[in-house]
Amino acid sequence: MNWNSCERQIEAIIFAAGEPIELSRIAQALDLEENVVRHCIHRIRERYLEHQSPFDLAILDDAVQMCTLPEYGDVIRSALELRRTAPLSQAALEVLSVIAYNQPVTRSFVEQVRGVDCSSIVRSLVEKGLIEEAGRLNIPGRPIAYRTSPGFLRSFGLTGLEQLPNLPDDAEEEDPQEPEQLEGQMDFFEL
Amino acid sequence: MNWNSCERQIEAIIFAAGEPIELSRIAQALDLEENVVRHCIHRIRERYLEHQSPFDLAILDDAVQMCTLPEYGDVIRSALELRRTAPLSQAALEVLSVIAYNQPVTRSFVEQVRGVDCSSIVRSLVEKGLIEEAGRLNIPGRPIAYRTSPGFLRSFGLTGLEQLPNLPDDAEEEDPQEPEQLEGQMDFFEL
Amino acid sequence: MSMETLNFTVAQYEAPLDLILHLISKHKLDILDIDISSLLEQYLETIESWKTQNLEVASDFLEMASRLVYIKTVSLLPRHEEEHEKLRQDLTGQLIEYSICKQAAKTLGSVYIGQDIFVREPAPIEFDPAYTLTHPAGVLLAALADAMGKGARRLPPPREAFEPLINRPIVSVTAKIFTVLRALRTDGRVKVDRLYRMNTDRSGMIATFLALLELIKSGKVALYHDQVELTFPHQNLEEPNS
Repeated sequence: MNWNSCERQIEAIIFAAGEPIELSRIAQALDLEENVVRHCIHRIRERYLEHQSPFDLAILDDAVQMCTLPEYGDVIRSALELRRTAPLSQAALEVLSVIAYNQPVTRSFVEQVRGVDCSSIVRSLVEKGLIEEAGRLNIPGRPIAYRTSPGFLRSFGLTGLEQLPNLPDDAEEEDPQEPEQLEGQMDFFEL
Repeated sequence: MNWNSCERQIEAIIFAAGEPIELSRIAQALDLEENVVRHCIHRIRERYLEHQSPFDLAILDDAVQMCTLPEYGDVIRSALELRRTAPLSQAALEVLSVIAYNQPVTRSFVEQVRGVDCSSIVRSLVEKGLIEEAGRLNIPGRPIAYRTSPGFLRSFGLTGLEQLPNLPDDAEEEDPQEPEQLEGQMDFFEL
Repeated sequence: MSMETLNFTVAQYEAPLDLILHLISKHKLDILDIDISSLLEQYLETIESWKTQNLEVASDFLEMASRLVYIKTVSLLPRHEEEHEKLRQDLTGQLIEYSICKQAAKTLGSVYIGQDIFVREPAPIEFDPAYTLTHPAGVLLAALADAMGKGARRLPPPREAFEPLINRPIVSVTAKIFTVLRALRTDGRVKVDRLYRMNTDRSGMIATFLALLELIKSGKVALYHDQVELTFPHQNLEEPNS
């Protein structure tokens, strides 16, 4: 294996690791001496510098991590922040509304209503500060219950949950064909 | 800002984003035309190729993501002590292709084509990040529609859906014996 | 035979359609003009052989067997050529569609590189992930309606929604028979239209229709005046008032 090919492989490993990775692990995977790995990393850093690459390899103790140079911090932050402010997807809105109108509810309640896995959506709504954990329900498995947060009220211009738009249930009571939905809900709580 | 400096900043943003990032957001953050961003990405990729870099920028529709080249898969796996993931099963590939070629489609459309229940496969494809929810179809029941995700494009080495391999039915369309399939599909959407 | 080989045998076929495609190519049947009798024979033989090997036969495969039996039965009935042809064409269409799906899966599978490409996690940049956009609260209600499938309330609901209820008689046909007879006793003759209009929902209409069929078949009532009016049979002889 020549120097170049070693360097490429080391670069690929450090990139994919994301987190700092021990030089010993890289050495083992490539069947190289740790010193050789260290030397390759040195060469890669020189090349980055020479090519004015925005990347660098940061050596921390016996581990190495790929990162961007500090001067790119601002431009990265502004691009990624823009990315974070994407509007809620239809799926996220649905999960949010099921939680808002039924809180506190478990994730599996939401999944039962929507008929699909909602774990990643629930996670991202928690991250966005739109919902929060509300303890655990006292039913088998003690699942986490979720409720909307103050951030939710802010985003939808409400001062309290009582301001949520009314469900059109008055109109529905006259229609004897519609009780299915409510039954399904009760079944769930009676589980 | 000169070309070089643009390229470095774009590289830094794409690297830090990790996930696919829309070209429009990069353009907005750098106050550039989207076309300029596209051109820079093209130049970066050429440079990677020329320098035999282990990296590539995967174009996924209107987004871009930094990734390693497939030939580094084995060495990365061994350094990160990752098991080789099981290849997609025949069933998963079938579901994926029905979705890829007909998107957005509901689960029941997929089940109609395959003649068997596909709920667990659909769920696992969502978990693997190969498909995602695409809102609801405007047909009775308002079922959830699915589409392929940017991860799908990346995993199959495509830059957009227009690159999907041609299906044999393109050739058969001249055959008057074949309208069943189209009829079946329309029936479904007209339900 | 070891367990592994056994499992392999069944896993060979993703679905009943897959097995049929296999049988069609193995026995050189014409997919555009399927000989249902021989296909059924091959199909049942395969299932039997699985059973003798103590393999679990998934219900999907049994369902397909009964479908094939049904198509064959229809073919034996006199004056059912059209229906038979339709059933056969449906099957052909489905098979062609599925074989295209299989081919697409194979093509896609051959270019799959997902397991060899690595990306990295987003850089852990410290910024407030809190959601900052604002929306009118009304979108929540619309989203809730979608989540609960209520957006479609005026349209027929999806079949799954009613699965728990499907075995519950919604409107009894017997009750409708009484309703029809009562209306006839009161008025002597009744427009069929009016009987339908007495219902507000589909299941009521269907029950009324079934009740009418039942009554007409047993000769208790008769259709009259171009089949738009219903009377008791003896009234057939009388002239209408007009």
